[in-house]
Amino acid sequence: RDQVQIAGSSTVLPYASIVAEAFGENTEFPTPVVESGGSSAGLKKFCTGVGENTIDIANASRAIREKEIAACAEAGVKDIIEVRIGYDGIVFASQKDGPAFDAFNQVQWFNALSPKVLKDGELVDNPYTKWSEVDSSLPDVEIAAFIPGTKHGTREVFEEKVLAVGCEESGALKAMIDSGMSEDDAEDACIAVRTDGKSVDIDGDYTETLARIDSNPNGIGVFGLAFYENNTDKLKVANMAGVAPSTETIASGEYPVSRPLFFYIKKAHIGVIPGLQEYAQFFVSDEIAGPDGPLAQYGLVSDPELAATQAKIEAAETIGN
Amino acid sequence: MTDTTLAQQSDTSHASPERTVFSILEGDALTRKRNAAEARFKLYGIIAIGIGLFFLVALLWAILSNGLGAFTQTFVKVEVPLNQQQIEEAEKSVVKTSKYRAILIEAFENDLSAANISTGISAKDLEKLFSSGAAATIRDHVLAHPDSIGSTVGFDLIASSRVDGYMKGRVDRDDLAQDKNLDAAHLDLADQLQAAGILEKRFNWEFVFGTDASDSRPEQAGIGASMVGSLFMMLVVLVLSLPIGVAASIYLEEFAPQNRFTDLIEVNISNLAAVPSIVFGILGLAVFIQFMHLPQSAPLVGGLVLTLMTLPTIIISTRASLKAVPPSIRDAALGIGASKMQSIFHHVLPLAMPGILTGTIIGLAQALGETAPLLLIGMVGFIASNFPDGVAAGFLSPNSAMPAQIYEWAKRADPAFYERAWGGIIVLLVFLMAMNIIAIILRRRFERRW
Amino acid sequence: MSLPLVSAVLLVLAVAGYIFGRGKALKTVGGDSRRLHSLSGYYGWNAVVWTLAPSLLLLVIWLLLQPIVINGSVSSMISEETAAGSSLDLVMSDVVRIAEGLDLAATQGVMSAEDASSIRIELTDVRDRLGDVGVALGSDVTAETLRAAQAYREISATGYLLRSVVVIGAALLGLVLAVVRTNPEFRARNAVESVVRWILIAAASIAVLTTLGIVLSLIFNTVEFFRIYPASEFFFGLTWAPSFGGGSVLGILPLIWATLYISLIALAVAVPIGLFAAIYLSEYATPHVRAVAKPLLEILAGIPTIVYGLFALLTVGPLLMNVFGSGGALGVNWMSGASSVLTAGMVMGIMLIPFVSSLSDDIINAVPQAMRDGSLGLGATHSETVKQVILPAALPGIVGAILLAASRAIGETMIVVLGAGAAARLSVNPLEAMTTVTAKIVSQLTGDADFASPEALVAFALGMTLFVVTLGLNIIALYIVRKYREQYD
Amino acid sequence: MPTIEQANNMSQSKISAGNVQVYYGDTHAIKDVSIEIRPQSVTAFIGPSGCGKSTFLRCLNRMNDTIASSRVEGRIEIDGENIYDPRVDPVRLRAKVGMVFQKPNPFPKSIYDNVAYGARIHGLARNKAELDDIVASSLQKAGLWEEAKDRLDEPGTGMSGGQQQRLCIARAIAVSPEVILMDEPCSALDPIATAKVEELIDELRENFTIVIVTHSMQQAARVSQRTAFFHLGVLVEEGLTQDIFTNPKDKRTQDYITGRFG
Amino acid sequence: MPTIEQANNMSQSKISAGNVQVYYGDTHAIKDVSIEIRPQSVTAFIGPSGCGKSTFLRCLNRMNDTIASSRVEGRIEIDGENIYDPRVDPVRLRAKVGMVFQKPNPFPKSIYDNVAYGARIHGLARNKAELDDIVASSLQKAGLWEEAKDRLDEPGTGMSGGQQQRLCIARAIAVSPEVILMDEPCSALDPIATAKVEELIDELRENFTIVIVTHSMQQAARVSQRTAFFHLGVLVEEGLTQDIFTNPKDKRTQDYITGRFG
Ligand SMILES: Nc1ncnc2c1ncn2[C@@H]1O[C@H](COP(=O)(O)OP(=O)(O)OP(=O)(O)O)[C@@H](O)[C@H]1O
Ligand SMILES: Nc1ncnc2c1ncn2[C@@H]1O[C@H](COP(=O)(O)OP(=O)(O)OP(=O)(O)O)[C@@H](O)[C@H]1O
Ligand SMILES: [Mg+2]
Ligand SMILES: [Mg+2]
Repeated sequence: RDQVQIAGSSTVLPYASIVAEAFGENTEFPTPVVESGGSSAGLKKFCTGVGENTIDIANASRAIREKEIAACAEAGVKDIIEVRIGYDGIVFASQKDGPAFDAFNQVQWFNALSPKVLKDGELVDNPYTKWSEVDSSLPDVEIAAFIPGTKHGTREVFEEKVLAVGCEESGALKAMIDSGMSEDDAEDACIAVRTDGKSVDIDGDYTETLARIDSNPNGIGVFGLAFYENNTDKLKVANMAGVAPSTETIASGEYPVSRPLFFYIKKAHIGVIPGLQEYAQFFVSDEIAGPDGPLAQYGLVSDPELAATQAKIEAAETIGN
Repeated sequence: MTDTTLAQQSDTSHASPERTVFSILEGDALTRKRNAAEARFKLYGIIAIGIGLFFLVALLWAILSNGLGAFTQTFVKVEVPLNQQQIEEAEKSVVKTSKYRAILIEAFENDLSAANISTGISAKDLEKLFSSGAAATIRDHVLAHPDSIGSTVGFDLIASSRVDGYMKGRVDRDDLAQDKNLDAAHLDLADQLQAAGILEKRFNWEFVFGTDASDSRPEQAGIGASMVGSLFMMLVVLVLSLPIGVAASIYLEEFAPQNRFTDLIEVNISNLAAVPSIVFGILGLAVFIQFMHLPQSAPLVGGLVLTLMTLPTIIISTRASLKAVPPSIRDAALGIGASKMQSIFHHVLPLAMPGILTGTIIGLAQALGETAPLLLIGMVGFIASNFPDGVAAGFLSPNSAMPAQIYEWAKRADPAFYERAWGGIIVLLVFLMAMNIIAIILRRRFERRW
Repeated sequence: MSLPLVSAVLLVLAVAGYIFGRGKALKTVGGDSRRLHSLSGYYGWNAVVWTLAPSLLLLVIWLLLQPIVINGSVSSMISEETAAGSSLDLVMSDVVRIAEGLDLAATQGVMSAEDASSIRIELTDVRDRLGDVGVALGSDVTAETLRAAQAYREISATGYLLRSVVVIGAALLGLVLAVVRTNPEFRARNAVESVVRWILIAAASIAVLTTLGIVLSLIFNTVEFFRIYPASEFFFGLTWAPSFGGGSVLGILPLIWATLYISLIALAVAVPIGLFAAIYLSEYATPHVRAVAKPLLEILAGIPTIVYGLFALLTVGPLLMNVFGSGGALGVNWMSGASSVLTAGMVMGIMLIPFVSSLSDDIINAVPQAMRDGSLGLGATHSETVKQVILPAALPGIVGAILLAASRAIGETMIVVLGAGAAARLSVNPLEAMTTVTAKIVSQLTGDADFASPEALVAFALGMTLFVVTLGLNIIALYIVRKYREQYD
Repeated sequence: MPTIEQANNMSQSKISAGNVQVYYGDTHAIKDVSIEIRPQSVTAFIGPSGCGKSTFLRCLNRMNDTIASSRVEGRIEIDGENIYDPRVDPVRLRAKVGMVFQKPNPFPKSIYDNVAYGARIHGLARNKAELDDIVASSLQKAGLWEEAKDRLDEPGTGMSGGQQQRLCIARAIAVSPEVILMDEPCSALDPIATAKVEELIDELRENFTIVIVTHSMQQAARVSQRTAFFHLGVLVEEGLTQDIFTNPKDKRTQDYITGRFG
Repeated sequence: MPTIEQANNMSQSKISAGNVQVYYGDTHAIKDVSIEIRPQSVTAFIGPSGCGKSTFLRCLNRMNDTIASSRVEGRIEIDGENIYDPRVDPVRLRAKVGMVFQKPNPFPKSIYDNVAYGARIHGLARNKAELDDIVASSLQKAGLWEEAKDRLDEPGTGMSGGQQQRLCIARAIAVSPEVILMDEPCSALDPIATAKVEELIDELRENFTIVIVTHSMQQAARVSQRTAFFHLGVLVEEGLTQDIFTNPKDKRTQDYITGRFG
């Protein structure tokens, strides 16, 4: 095998492909192969073992889990280098010419989507059918939210950083605990989503969300920042908690909804698979992953601690060491 | 007997009540009803075909109207002086192409002033007119022709996707209000460039024969490499699934003893047809890659997986057509001392051929358009970045396939990829029809009622 | 000798076998082929079989064993420390790559053959020199791996030589044996046909092996899933609500229900249209219309499903919304979003039309003309003939076609994801969004969940369950066909 | 309801064919045949194999329409109505002019359904009992009742050759057409079964018009009132059966019936 | 090359069947039939329709194997070899024991290919010219040459019923088997064609063993040396043809041949 083989998250795929292409253009090594298929499948492939017929790098839109590390180790993949490449901002956008969805906060989202909300100090079944009922500052249109399906890592971020926060801030969490729920149950209840069709899960990709918003003027969808930036002709984005999403606000941590993106390298393959180390170094070099590099240009929020990551790769520092 | 007896008999016949001599020109109520039913039945058939063709036209129209744009592309002519020193410097940096880009912009600014076009656009923003792959085009030329260093070379460089979209009417000035990739000023420049003949739109062979490009340069993406991937996969599928499918059907239909076990096999095969294609991907990953150590992302593996997936379709249709061959044909052959094998291969199989070919057409169409199993064996993603350099490499080196490529494009953020996805579908359908044409012609030759 | 060369030699031997086998047979009867038991060609083929079968078998075994044997002897040369750094497997692949590089260098003339086998790490930069011939190495070559690579080359060279000798020897032996055994009484046709029969059996067993492979590739993860998730909740649960943080509820019933529901709607669209189209094409249409319309309809089966999905999402869904949605033509509010079971089912039905129409058309066409004549001669109309004589006679094939369509409907994802939505729901309203088992298998497999969690493993359990359910449906279908089958002629 | 014109015709001819030509592709299978077939009588077509008997017979109820390559020219009238008139409904024609084919072609259905088929589509039975009657009497007339009565539910294709032939006869008479065309109805029958069918033909003659193709001169002589002799697609001679057999006008006819042919 | 044992047998019997039983599912179609068939002679099977003639005939070259529901018990030997022995290759058997079926079943191929097929698969012709010879002579013997010689490339299925029957006869004799089983070979033939086929049978008898099923007593009397009379699956009587016809031992035989049956 001549080329580096990579698999994993489809969120990381665009960045990986940009790097792979540039890597192929700028070095003697052949262009790496970047498969998509999701973080789960990528890591699973990654953890089948070491050897030529296994992949070298797994892309993931979340950090690897303890259980996965254990499974990896069991299959002989013991030394894994974790590389954080930057952040993915998650934005809320609606049809460009649609209703004026300009600013949201977590409480509004929670109240719009949760099956149980706090109304007049009591927990009731969600009575809202229009955004204006949730908050008078919002447009007077039917709630039609297109949120990532449960397969997406983005859903987790959405639940944690929007719904859970909204739950707590609206006081619903407290009310639930007060009503006798255990803390765990209450937290689970906080991130539940109503099932009466106001909120639609999207198992496909952002293009599907876009298509759905195209055919539903009142729709509001959850997108990645990069996706939004490429489709500003159709979408307009809303502020969240008073902050407009941009690479700067996300990098600075002002914008609340974002997540880190990673890739994982099999240390055992370094030195055996030609170009593997070079690819990793190339990826995190300032020219590529820095704030002025093509990745940021495309929409990746570059990691402020890029230098540390570069050092880590240089030293081949593995997880747990 | 004589005519007289005949005449007598005709009398008695008139007496008999059931003997109503009816006219064949005018129907009675029942016949009218039956004829109406007949007409309705025929009409249903026409309607059914009409519905099918209507949807075909609707789908094809959608495909063509969305996808034809992918076949044209905007190019910008630039005269680039290849300066030895600049190039040496560029070759030293990590990301060499970014340095070439600077060379390009410098040259382009010169061209602009030569053409008397003045813009207020900064050098950095001027870059956005070009595909980010433009610099690589220059570098590739330099690497391929080192002797051209020192001279000035004219390049036809691909314009960026938004400029291209503007030329095709996909992008207008309003759309760019929020866009960070391009401004309205760029579009003004593009208009001027077009007037000056520096920028032009023409047929995009690169799309048909090129390779995939990363998310940031839709304008450079082509379906060629994945077409080659599909071609090699289909070769595997055709070469394996047709003979194996027909052989299996012959065994099951003609030789296998009729017992519980063969019933089990029969049910098994129709059940395989219902197995979701992604499960075949799971199987392929486990068996071909993890167990047999075949390479990842290879068309060979893809072909094998698709073969397994296509087999049930071919087997089911072949068995159905074998069943439909009248037994008297088999008897006739056996009766003059043909072996069972001979009677089947010489007589039954030719008669079953139309059905077999139909199964093949449908099975291959399905295999050609399938993405899900490819996802698991690593043929979906950013893969087809190079053409295989030989037949063996065609089977073994990583490649994508057309449906996977289309699926990938359809997911990508830049709307220019959406157009490419539809364009890819057009290519896929043309490929499909080219593939089927032989089978269709063959099938017509074998079709005959006896 | 390289593999292609050996294959070429085998091929030549096979051709020779054919010529000699046939020639010998003809010679023994003085050229009077009538005195042979079988056609002379069968003697030739018999020799071919004898030449190829054992030698190819040997070759395959050799191909499988040689790497193992060589790896075994070479890997003993690699010290503990080197192996401990990564894994033996990886070191070995490095060794193989170096060996291949040396081979390449030797054939390209960059290195002399002696150089390649005696070159020392101390004297040259091997990585560089191999890089020159286009073999990229991940790291610098150590003395140890270089020695191992050279040993590898030596052993494989002997191995290849031996392999050629053995394989070609076997082929020759088989050839000679076959030719010697050739005599007029020898039942060459039976011999060849029994080989063909074995080939047929092998082909049929591939289908069985595939099933076995599917079951095996699903079973471990399924079992794993049931270890961490209660089976009763999976099989009888009425809710499907996976969640990342754990605490997922994974009841399959809503998925199974929607799968059957969507497939039924799809068949309700595809079967009548397809069947009527088939009848029209085979019974009424002129040959010209048929020659054009049939392949055209077949294009429907070749349009990628993503197009159908978008068609459902962007065209059919909104259309249905305009009829059944709030403010729609009917003034009812039965539909809350463009995605629904009906949307997906209808679009899927369109896709399946050719599955029913083309195959049924072939089968109907194969019904002998005498059947039609018999019925028409009794004064039946064409449609009566079709309904009462031809369709029953063609039933097994038509059921096969419908089963194929149904199978396709069950296995379809893209149309479901885009047309029917992603929410699992138990409802009888066809205007509600639901999702199918297959769609969920794909989404759980390609998701971002922890691969050892029930949310990811459930895909395998879903696959397994679907497999069993469709097996049941197929058994029922088989039973029905058996019951109503009518054999003509 | 027979019109006066039809009633007139009836005493003259049921079927009247004029200058009929039939082509199979380029082959000219029937050459300029004109014939009048009398009602309530049996007409036998005889002639060497391949002379066009079946072809001409199939023209009479337009069964030739089903052979793509065949083309019929000329005039064929039944009860004074041109059957190739575009207004004619071949279905009605065939209900009126039934046919027994040369090769027995039972449907892949039960014996009962084979016979009941025609009666069902023409709505001849008001209820199950009537249908049973029709089936039973048809099978009886065709001499198959004894062999078939215990196996009415078994497939008709699982019968012996002669049984299949009688089944096809039963099937044809079950719809009680006005004209019955029989293409060698007794070729696979033993003498006794043949005698039964001949009896049946004689019985049917009282009400129906029958055309029968046969190779057996004896049979032609036994059952037919008129005989037509075909040769190489040409109708050589037609007349009263006894005249044809005792006093043929044409040399070819004479040669044929005396077995001196060819 | 006949061995001494075979030569011995030849004078006795070519085919010897003992206690043969045939079942179709539950139907007992052939009941305990034992018969010896002499070489170089013609044996005729007669009997009413449905009595089991075809069934028994099909046992003799194991064509019954192809009917799933049928089951054969008992012993059938050809040249002293049990044909139901598992070691027997039915293909060789059928090449040796050819068959003409009751319903003509030409292949949907050209006339030439229909006849040439058997010769091809048995390697009877060394070259095209020989094959042409075989085809021509077979068609001539079957009396089809005149009609077929100009249309050898046309499909065999586009022939008249009688032509198809002769085509099937030609196809069977083209293989030159040792035994020929003919199931009503003349049923669709006119007298002249019948005479030709009978002549052929007489000619073939010199070298081959022939079994023929017929419904025509006259034919049986004309061509056969021995006759077997079947009734309801039972072999009622077997003997020299003239004995059977002039002096039948069994009442049933007598009734049948005098036409008083049933
Ligand atoms: N395939 C079959 N399945 C079931 N029964 C059958 C089958 N073939 C024949 N029979 C029955 O077996 C009996 C003997 O049939 P066979 O064909 O041997 O008669 P036959 O003597 O040849 O009559 P014919 O002169 O009419 O051809 C008949 O009752 C027939 O119905
Ligand atoms: N479908 C066909 N296509 C082409 N030629 C045909 C077709 N059917 C019959 N023929 C030819 O037409 C001529 C007359 O055939 P037809 O079947 O009418 O003969 P027939 O008198 O019925 O003979 P037989 O007594 O043998 O049944 C024959 O030469 C025959 O080969
Ligand atoms: Mg005829
Ligand atoms: Mg019979």
